[in-house]
Formats: sequence, C-alpha cells, structure tokens
Amino acid sequence: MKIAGSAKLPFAAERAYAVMQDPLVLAKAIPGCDALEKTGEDEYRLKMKMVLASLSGSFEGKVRLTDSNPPRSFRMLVEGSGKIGFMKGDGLIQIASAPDGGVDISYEGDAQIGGTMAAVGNRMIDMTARMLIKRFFEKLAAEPA
Amino acid sequence: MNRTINLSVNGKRHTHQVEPRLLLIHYLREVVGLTGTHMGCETSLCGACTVEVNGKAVKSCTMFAVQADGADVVTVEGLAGPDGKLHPVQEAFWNEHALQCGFCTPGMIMVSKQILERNPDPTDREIREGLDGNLCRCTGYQHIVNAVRTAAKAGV
Amino acid sequence: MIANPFEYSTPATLAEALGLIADGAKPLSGGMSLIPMMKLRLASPEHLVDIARLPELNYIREENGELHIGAAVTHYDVESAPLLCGKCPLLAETAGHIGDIQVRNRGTLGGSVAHADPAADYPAALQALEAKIVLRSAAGERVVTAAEFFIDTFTTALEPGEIVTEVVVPVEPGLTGTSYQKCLQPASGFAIVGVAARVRRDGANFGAVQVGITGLTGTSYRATAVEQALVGKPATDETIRAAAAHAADGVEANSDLHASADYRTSLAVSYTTRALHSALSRSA
Amino acid sequence: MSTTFAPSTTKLEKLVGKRLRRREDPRLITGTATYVEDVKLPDMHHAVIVRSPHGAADIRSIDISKAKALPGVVAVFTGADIVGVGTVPCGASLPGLRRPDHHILAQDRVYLVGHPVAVVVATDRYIAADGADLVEVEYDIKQAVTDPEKALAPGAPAVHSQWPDNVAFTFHQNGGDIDAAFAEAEVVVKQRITSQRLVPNAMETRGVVADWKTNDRSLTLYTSTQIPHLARTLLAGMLGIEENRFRLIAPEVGGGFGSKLNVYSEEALTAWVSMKIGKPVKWIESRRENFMVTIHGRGHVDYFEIAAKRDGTILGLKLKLIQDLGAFHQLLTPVIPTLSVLMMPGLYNFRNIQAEVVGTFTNCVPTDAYRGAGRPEATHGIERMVDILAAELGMDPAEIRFKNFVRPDQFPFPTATGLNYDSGDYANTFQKALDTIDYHGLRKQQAEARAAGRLMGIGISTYGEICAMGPSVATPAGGWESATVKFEPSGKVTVLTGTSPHGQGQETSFAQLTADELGVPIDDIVVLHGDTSIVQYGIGTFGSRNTAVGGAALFYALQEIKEKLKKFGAAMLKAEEVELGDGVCLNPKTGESVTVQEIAGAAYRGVVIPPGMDPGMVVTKFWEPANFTYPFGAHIIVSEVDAETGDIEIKRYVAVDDIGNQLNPLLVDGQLHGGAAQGLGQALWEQGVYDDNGQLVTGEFMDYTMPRARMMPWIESSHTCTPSPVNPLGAKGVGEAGTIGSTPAMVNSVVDALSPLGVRHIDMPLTPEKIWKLTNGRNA
Repeated sequence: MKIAGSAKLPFAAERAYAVMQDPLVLAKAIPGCDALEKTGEDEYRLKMKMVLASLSGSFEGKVRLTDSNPPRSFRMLVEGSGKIGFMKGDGLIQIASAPDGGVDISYEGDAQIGGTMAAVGNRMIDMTARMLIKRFFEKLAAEPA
Repeated sequence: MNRTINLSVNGKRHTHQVEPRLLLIHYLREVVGLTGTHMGCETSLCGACTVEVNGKAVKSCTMFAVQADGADVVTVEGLAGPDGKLHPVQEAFWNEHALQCGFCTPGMIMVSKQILERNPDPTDREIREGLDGNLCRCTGYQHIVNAVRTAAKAGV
Repeated sequence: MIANPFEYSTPATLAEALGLIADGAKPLSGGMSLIPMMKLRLASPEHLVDIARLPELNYIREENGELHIGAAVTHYDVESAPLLCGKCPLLAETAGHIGDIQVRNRGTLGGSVAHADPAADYPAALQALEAKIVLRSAAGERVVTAAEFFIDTFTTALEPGEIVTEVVVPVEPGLTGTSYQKCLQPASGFAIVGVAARVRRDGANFGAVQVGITGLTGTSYRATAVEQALVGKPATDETIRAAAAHAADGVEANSDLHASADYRTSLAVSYTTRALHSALSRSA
Repeated sequence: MSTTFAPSTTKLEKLVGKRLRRREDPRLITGTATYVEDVKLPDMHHAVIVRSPHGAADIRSIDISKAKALPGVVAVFTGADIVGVGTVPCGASLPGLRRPDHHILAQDRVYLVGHPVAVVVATDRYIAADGADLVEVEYDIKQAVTDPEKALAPGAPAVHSQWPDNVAFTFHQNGGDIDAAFAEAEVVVKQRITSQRLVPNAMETRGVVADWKTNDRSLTLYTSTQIPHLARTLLAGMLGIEENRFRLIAPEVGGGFGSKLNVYSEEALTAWVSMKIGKPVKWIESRRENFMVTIHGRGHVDYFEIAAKRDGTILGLKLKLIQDLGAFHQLLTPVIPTLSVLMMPGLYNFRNIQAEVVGTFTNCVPTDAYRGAGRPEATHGIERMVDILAAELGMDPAEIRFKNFVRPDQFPFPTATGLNYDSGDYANTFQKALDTIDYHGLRKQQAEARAAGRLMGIGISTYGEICAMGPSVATPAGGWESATVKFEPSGKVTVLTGTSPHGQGQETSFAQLTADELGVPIDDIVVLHGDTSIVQYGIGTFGSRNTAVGGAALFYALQEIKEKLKKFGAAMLKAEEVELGDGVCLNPKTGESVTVQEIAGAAYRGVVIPPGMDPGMVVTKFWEPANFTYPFGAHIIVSEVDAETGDIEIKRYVAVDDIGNQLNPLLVDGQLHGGAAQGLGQALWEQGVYDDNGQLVTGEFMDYTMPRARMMPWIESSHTCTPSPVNPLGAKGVGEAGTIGSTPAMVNSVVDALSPLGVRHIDMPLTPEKIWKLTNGRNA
C-alpha cells in the first residue's frame, strides 16, 4: 500500500541528511531496532522486535540506503521477516529547508506486509506504518542539532 | 507446567491435568470426548464453537481450558433431557429445517438458547442481531430465524 | 492454530497479580483480542496472569455522583446492569455494539480499554463521558482521563507493569441525551467509525456537548471543533449539520480495504450528525 | 422388462412433495454426528503443513533439523522426499492445455502463498504445530503477478517460466453468424464486467484422516469430499495403491459448495505420510489455510458486446473471457469458464454468439467449481448486458426480457452454444414474479421516490442454468449416477446412493421417494452414501445433480426391484398376474396378497425362486441421463441507496424459481435461501483480494465479509413448475439456482437506483464506498 507523509526536523538540511544516514542514529530511531550492523556500502543487517498491542515478533532483515543525493533526497528500504510474517517498506525521502531553520521532510513509498500478519492485520497496516514513521522522526528530532 | 482443572461439563464433574495453552474447545472435544462443538475459524468470528460457561454463551475456541476451571460448562450434547427429549431450540431447528450440513448448528443452537433466555419474545431483527457472532454458509439464515421464533413460541 | 506454550497464574489478589505483572507477566482478562492473536502466534506471551476473576476488579458501584466500574466487568454486564443503563446509558449502549453476544459475555471493559484498538467502541464513549481511567501497578495507583489515556494506535498511557483497574464515568445529569452511532465493518464488526455524543439543551439552544470519535484515525479523540460549533447555538438540523462537518478537523484518517481515508472522513461527518440528532432527541 | 413412469396409485399417503423434516437432523442437532475431525483412531498422529508466505519464490534451503529434534515430532518431510507420488490431477481435456506439474509438496519453487513446503508429523496436534514453527525455509523472492489482465500484459512476470505469456489455454466457441448479427445491428452496447474471486468457505474446513495398514497393503481415508469414489480412483493413482484395497469415507461433510469437488495435495500427502510412518495420521485445515489453499470461485474479467435492433430484439453476443486460473489446475479449473460460455445465451432467443476464453495463470490459489461454477458469471454478464441494452434503448427491463425470451413452443430449444434446453415457460414464471412484487406499482413508487430525491432501485434477473450434471459426454469423469435398493431379509430397506449428499438432505428425500414407490414405511428405510466399501461406484454431488440424476437412478432401481417383487409375489401367490401397490402384492383374481416384506424374506430364504430369477432382493442401477436439465426463474430485488453513506438497503426480494418437480419443498426452500445468500454475498460483500505480491489480503473472516443473519433480507420464494422430460422424476435441480439468480438481480437493482446519476454499471462487490463515490456522498 502507498505510504506518504511529512515530518519536521529541527536541523539544517545537511545535518538532517547526515543523521538519517548514520547507522548509530538509525539504530536508535527505527522502532524496535535491536541491532544494525553494516554489511556493505549503505547496507545494514537489521534485527528488530516489533511490539504492537498484543502482537509481538522478532524480525531480521536489512536496511538499504540508495539513490543518495545529499542533502536533498535518498531512498530508504527496510525489510524484515520473522515467524509472524514479513514486512517491507521502500520510500523516497526528500529534505527541504524550512523558513524556521529546520527542514521539512516528505516521504513517499510503498509498505507491504506478508505472512500471518497480513491475513489479520490488513486494517492496521496503514495506521501502524504511520505511527512507526512518526516515532522514527520523533527519535530523529531528539538528536543533537 | 500443567495445571489441574476441575469443572462440570453437562452436569458431570471432570478433573484433568492440562497444558495452559489447551483451548477449551480442544479440551471438550479431545479430553472429555464431546465432539459436538466445532471449530470453524481461529479469529472468533464464526461461532461454531459456542458453548455455555456459567450460563453465558461463549466461543470455546477463544478461551483456554484453564480459564474454565471451576465453571459449569454446557455443550450441545447437554441440552436434551436425560430421557433424550430434545431442548425446544433443538426441536425447532429440526422442525423448521434450520440446518443443512449441520456444522454450524451446535453453535447456532447454543446462541439461540441464550438469545431466548435474555429475550423470550424477540423480533426478527433482534434474532438476527443475536446471531451476529455465528456464520452459516448453507441456510441463508431464514429458517434459523424461523426456528428461533418458533422456539420462542414454544417457550424456552 | 495453536498458541505457543505459556505459564498461567491465577492470583487470589490484585496485589499478587500486580507483583507478577511487574515481573513481566501479561494480564489476561476476557482474552477476546489477545487469544486470537496467540492462536495465530502473532502474540506469544510467556506468562499470563488471569485477572478476570479477581473480585477486586468485578464491581459496578455509584459513589459521589460517579459510577465506578471494575476492569473485569464484562461488556454484557456493562450493557445490561440496571445501574449503568439508568445512570450512564451511553456506556451501556456502546457496550451493546461490541462484537456479538458471545464476545460481550466474555470480553471486559478493562481489557478493551487497555488494548486500545483504534476501532474499538468504548473509547468514543469514554472520550465523550470524560471518563477517568484508574491505572495500578505494584508501585501504586494513578488516574488519567480518557483523553490522556488513549495516545495512538494500540498505544496508551499504561507504563510497563501497570494495568487498568477501573473506569470511572459520571452519573449522567438529568436532561442530557446521549447516543452512540456506529458504522460497522461488516466482516469483523469493528467500527469503521463510531461516534458518541452527549447533548444538553439550554432552552432552545445547545448547552454542553461532548463528542467522542473512534475508528477514524489511530486513536479515539474528542471532536472539540464539533462541540464548539454547537454550544450556545440553536438546536436545529442546520446547526448540527454545520457542526458535524468539523468531525474530522485536524485528523489524519485511516485508510484500509474497507474504507479509504476520504470515505471514512465522510462517514465520520454522517455518523456525527446521526449521533447528535439521536442524542438531541433523547435530551429532555 | 417394462418399467412404468406413472406413479403407482395407492391409498397410503404419498410422501413425495411433502415438507418432511429431515431424518439426518437428530444426529446434527445433538452434536453426535461424525465429521472428519471427530474421527479418532488408536495411535493417531497429527500433521501440520509448513506453507510458503510468498506468492513466488525459489526455495533456497529448508532446515528441518530443529523440528525433527522436538520431542514428539515423529517425522518431517519435504518436497525431496515425495519421490514417486503423482501430481495433483486435472480432469480437463481442452486441446493444447498447458499443465504445470502440481506436486503435493513444493519442489524448488513456490507459486502461491500457502504452497505446501514441508509436513511435520507428531504425536499431538499441538506438538506438530510447534514443530512446523521450527522448520526454517530460506526463499529467494521473485516477482509475483496476481491480476489476470496484468499477467497477460507484455513483460509480466511468468508464473511458470516455461510459459512466459501466462496463457494456459484459449478456447473458442462460435454459433450462428456473429458478423451478420453485428452488421445488422441498429445498436451495439459494450461493457467490461468482472466477477471477482470468491472464497467458498464451507463452515467445515477440509480435513483428512489416513489409516494405512502395512500388512494388508490397505488404506482407509476419511476426507471431507463431495466425490468419494472419484477421489478414491484419482488418489489411488497418485499414491500407486490398489483401488480395491483403498476405502474412502466421506463422513459427515460440513458443506462443500464445489470446494470439495476436488482432489487436493493434502489428501494424498496425509495418506502418503500414513504409509511412510505406518500409523494413522490426521490433518485438519485451519480457516486460514482454507482461505489460502482451498479453491476459490469465479475470477473473471469479461468483455461483452451485444448487438440488437432498436425494438430491443437481441441479435448476437460477443464475449472475451479472461479467466484467472491461479497457479495450477485443480480438478476442473480450466473447465469452469467453458461452462460460462455454454450459458451465455441465458433465456434469450438469439442464435449468434462468439466467445473466446483466455485461461490465465496467476500466483494465486486455483479457481474451480464454486456453487454455480461458471454459470453465475455468465448469467450475471447476460443479465447485466440486457439491462444495459434496455437503458441504451430507453426500454423497461421487463419489457426487453419478454421480447427476447425463448417461447414455450420452441422447446426443446437448441441454443447457439450447442445446448438443448429441455422445457420451460419463461414468460409465465417472470410474470408471476412481476405480479408477486407488483412491478407496475413499484415503478410508480420509484417515480415518486425519485421525485423526492430518493435512490430506489428495482432489479430483475431472469436466469437460466445448466443443471443435473450431466451426460457423460459433457462431464470429465462420467455424468451418470448409481443407486442400489435392497430389501434386508427382515423387510427393511437400504438405499445406497452414489451421490454424496452433505447437507442437501437426500437421506430424507430419497427415503420419501422409496417409501412411495415401495409402499414401505419411511422409518423402515435407510439411505447410505459416502463410503466406497459400502456403496457401489458413484459420481458424487455437484452441479445440482443429486435429485435429477441420483434420484432418477434411484427411481429406475426402484422400478426394477418392483418388477422383481412382482415376479416373486406372483410365484408365492401362484398367480399369473399380480398388482403391486401400497407395499402389497395382490392377486386380483383371488384377492390373496403378500406384503413386500414377506416377499423379500422369501426371496432370501429361497422359498420360491421364479424361473429365470436370482434369489435375494437387491437391485443396483447405473443411469445415464440423455441431457442436462435447465432450471430457470426470475428474481426481483427492490433496494434503496443512502446517497450520503453509500449503504444499500434491500427492501424486498421476490424469487420465483422453476426447478421442475420437487421431492421435498422444505429442502428446496433451504437450498434457495442458502444459494441466494451466497449470490448476495458476491453482489454486495465478498471478495478474494490479492495484493501484487500474492498476499491474500482478505484471508480471514476479519476482512472477508461473509453474509450474516442481520445482512440478509427476507426472501419471498415461490415456484412455477414445468417438469423436466429428461428424467422420470421431472426434477431439474435446485442446488445452484439461488446463487445464479440472486446476484444480477441485486446488482441490477442498485444500478437502477443510481441510474438517474447516469450510472450504467458497477463492478461487484457493491461496497458502500463504491456507491458513495458514485453518489459523491450527496445528500438526497
């Protein structure tokens, strides 16, 4: 399903771009992330635990950053699979300087889930994805400028 | 980690050691040996597994047997009298042809009994709303509504 | 469709239960949301603490103009208890819209509230009633309002180790009319949108109005823009229609297979209109 | 030997035609019936299947070591182990049909979500589930394609790499002169009409218990099927075992609707596992698996074109039918759209057609027979097209139907698709429906409603169907049916039917027929079915054939046993001429008589054996029908649309069905109501939706909207009766009528309601949101 939205970060564009490329920051910001190890150029192995209401499950997968165009835009791909299913998010993230000195971030992409989660979680994909993205940007915003 | 549970099923006391994850429906079907209660889904939406726990209709696929410790459970097998006389809801289902393949029927009968216990003279609308938790793929529900209405007239 | 193994405890007291929960056990009440997830192995708690039968959580009583409802009270009891039907009909009416007979017989008020499903029915009523939610942990008790409690999709003010022990709603003052109107998703029975309205008249005008909405977005909310557009205005169809148009103000609507965001938003307006009409007609 | 079709005249009350309550019900309402899941055998093991979560992927590796190490797990098998087991059979014989190998466990690739990858066998079902969770499969995910039109587009991912165009077959049928019809046309209307995937959702999921006895080399298989004998033959072939050492039992079957008219991987797999471990093995499908891997129905994208004259006379019809087949062929997968083509002309008197079917592979579960099987799609198409034509011409939809009906004097009526309609009076039945609902009054009401800004609709469907499957030439495994009637020495009567009823009630209706024909009390009659060791070979239950084919076979067996009773009776009475009736054989000259029970007893004891006769009193009859039957009817639905929310309210539903003669009208009502619920389900609520990756997003009752009691209208059902000449009962079949008739009536009603907004067509299901988009949420 299509995912699109926007967020604000209180950083200059270069800083905003840099935090989103920093594996240490990403490890803190990706909701449920237990570990993020570099496996290649702009590619990381991801371990995460997703807890949402009573649903919980561990996922292993990867994060990939591509199409880098600093400090304006890049693509981010997150995918993971585990016992309860798999998920995949792929989106273009664009950074624009805002008049308040921060940046406006806009994102647009696709989110998919599969496996058991998909069979019963249909009605929750959209709001869950939005909530997770919101948490992600909230964590980023808490980084030092 | 097994637990001992002690409950009454259709008036008979049972004591068993069970795993906490054992569903009540599996307990009834496989431990007690009463296979009239059926499992039609796993999301608590079809109602085929409906039994009565302490006088309340519940979905036995969405309850662990350990949660029924100490309870009085009634299944479809427990409705007819000791002489084999059918419960008025059973009789009405039979007379009105309220079943075809019969798989949903035990759950339908159990919930219909509850509908009538709480509302002895329901309207068709109230009957249909009362059946909200039970799916039937065969009858189109029309004869089931007739049966509940007939059972109401017979006085449950 | 079989759950992973778990340990199961049936503490005799709430204190004992909270001790286990503090150690990481998960509370099990009616299990209407948790057990299906466990059967699909989408949830695999290691230790369940059955709190449904604790007498300390099973009561409905009136105190100082408020109704106190224990967390383990079932939806059926909320729907049918004479005290609630008479003194807080909005909550009773809302309970009657949940799931089906079997689910209402087993599911509990506290369980549903704590689960905070964005499409659950109670939150709309609790928002409109400005309910208080009592939270307890081994460390103590605190009380939050419904508006504070429901934070986001399946996300509440509950801290680890804390459970909902009680919901407090006001004794509905005379002359107040209330209504819960729900557009249900026909497969699951969840709300696509649900709107709870409380209306008091002030002569020919609207007096105090509270509107709570569920299902539209990630969590329930008070539709304050609707309320503000009503208070002090003539109690007419036009006022209602104009006010209800604000039902989704400032809200990012959900989208799923059953209803796109635009459609949901439109339904929120329609059902807000219906709830207000219905509540108004029930107000003296 | 002569037989008589005329009902024997007796003074006993006849039971045929009576609304008798069912004899199968006491076990069902008391919870004492035995479904597959209720079968429990000593030392029974349990199987759980590990399935693909992906729509298309190569299997990189499977690690079963952790699962095998779990205490209680007895065995784990994967695709590599099933050497020598045959592939899942397909009974279609279309020329040029591409048949992918459909192994019972995936080999190196998975083709749909739910594809079986491994099976875990344990002493307990809970442990088997735990074991299945421990099987680790690594996949290399490939691009899936789930939409048949996308699958046909150039560059689409290939479901099977050897056929990059995703076309499994094309099928053409032409009748008359379509070019002339379109050349002559004064008006041509075109419409793309879809018939979405539906999930049959019998309330009992599938299940299998297999019991292999190594020393006897014998297999007993309990399976929830509609075709016990065919399943045995086909499974014996897959497993390489002897049919005469293979007993297949269809115990109580909790609904099928076509989804159990099949042979599935799991039936062979469970049997094979039992053979491997030498123990009884049970596999019970979960609801989630039922959604994922039991066949779906429908799945059409149809392009219709209709040529007509300005006076409404239909000249011809063109159809391009894109059938979403899924990833494999199940038993009848490719056959189903060809049934749609046969049914294309509906009840209408035009002789020019052109049809092209493109069977298309997708990464979805196979489609196959679901209640109506091809005919609901066709009927929906033609009934929609007739309404669209009426709208184009500004004609009343009732009038245009009257204008085009086949007339009673045209029967038997050869259709442009090569069928021969048996009997009917379509205008009469339709008129009865119009009168019942007061059609003209309704149109006046509608005009008033519209003037008041309300969206009221009246929807008509005058449907026909092909039933009583069927002559053997048209049915892949044979279209005949069998029956045995036997008197026991005590005079009790046992009927063995080759059909396999699972809710239809033939234990009652066949006993009614038998009681009437033999003049024995119905309580002395037992009807048995579904066990290959008890019942002679039969074809099974599908295509509305139980009564019209199975009942006819029984009728002929009854005539034959009556002749035998007469011969033995005559010998006992030492009479040349005897009369048989009311359970008594009478010498009309002397007034002496013997009862049929006495005759039966004597025939077993060999007291008197007439010359040329054999002792005993058993007759088995296999009967081949000469034609299908063609039930028809008219369904009319009145609806009102809430423009603000898109909600549809069904105000009235009138159905007049002509199914020929009825054995038990109470059971007929039940069939029609249930059929209508499934038909309304398609029109309004149900849809199997796959995302682009092959996930079935309506894969549980959470999201797949099943008709519930509160959603169903009251159905006012009545009948006309033109007996079928095809069989001696005059019965046409009723199992699918409601499903076929209801859907277009509902859609036509809503389109009619919205026609003031310029709406001509809406694809199913008519969800409130779709309607809301068309009304723009306007307040009426």
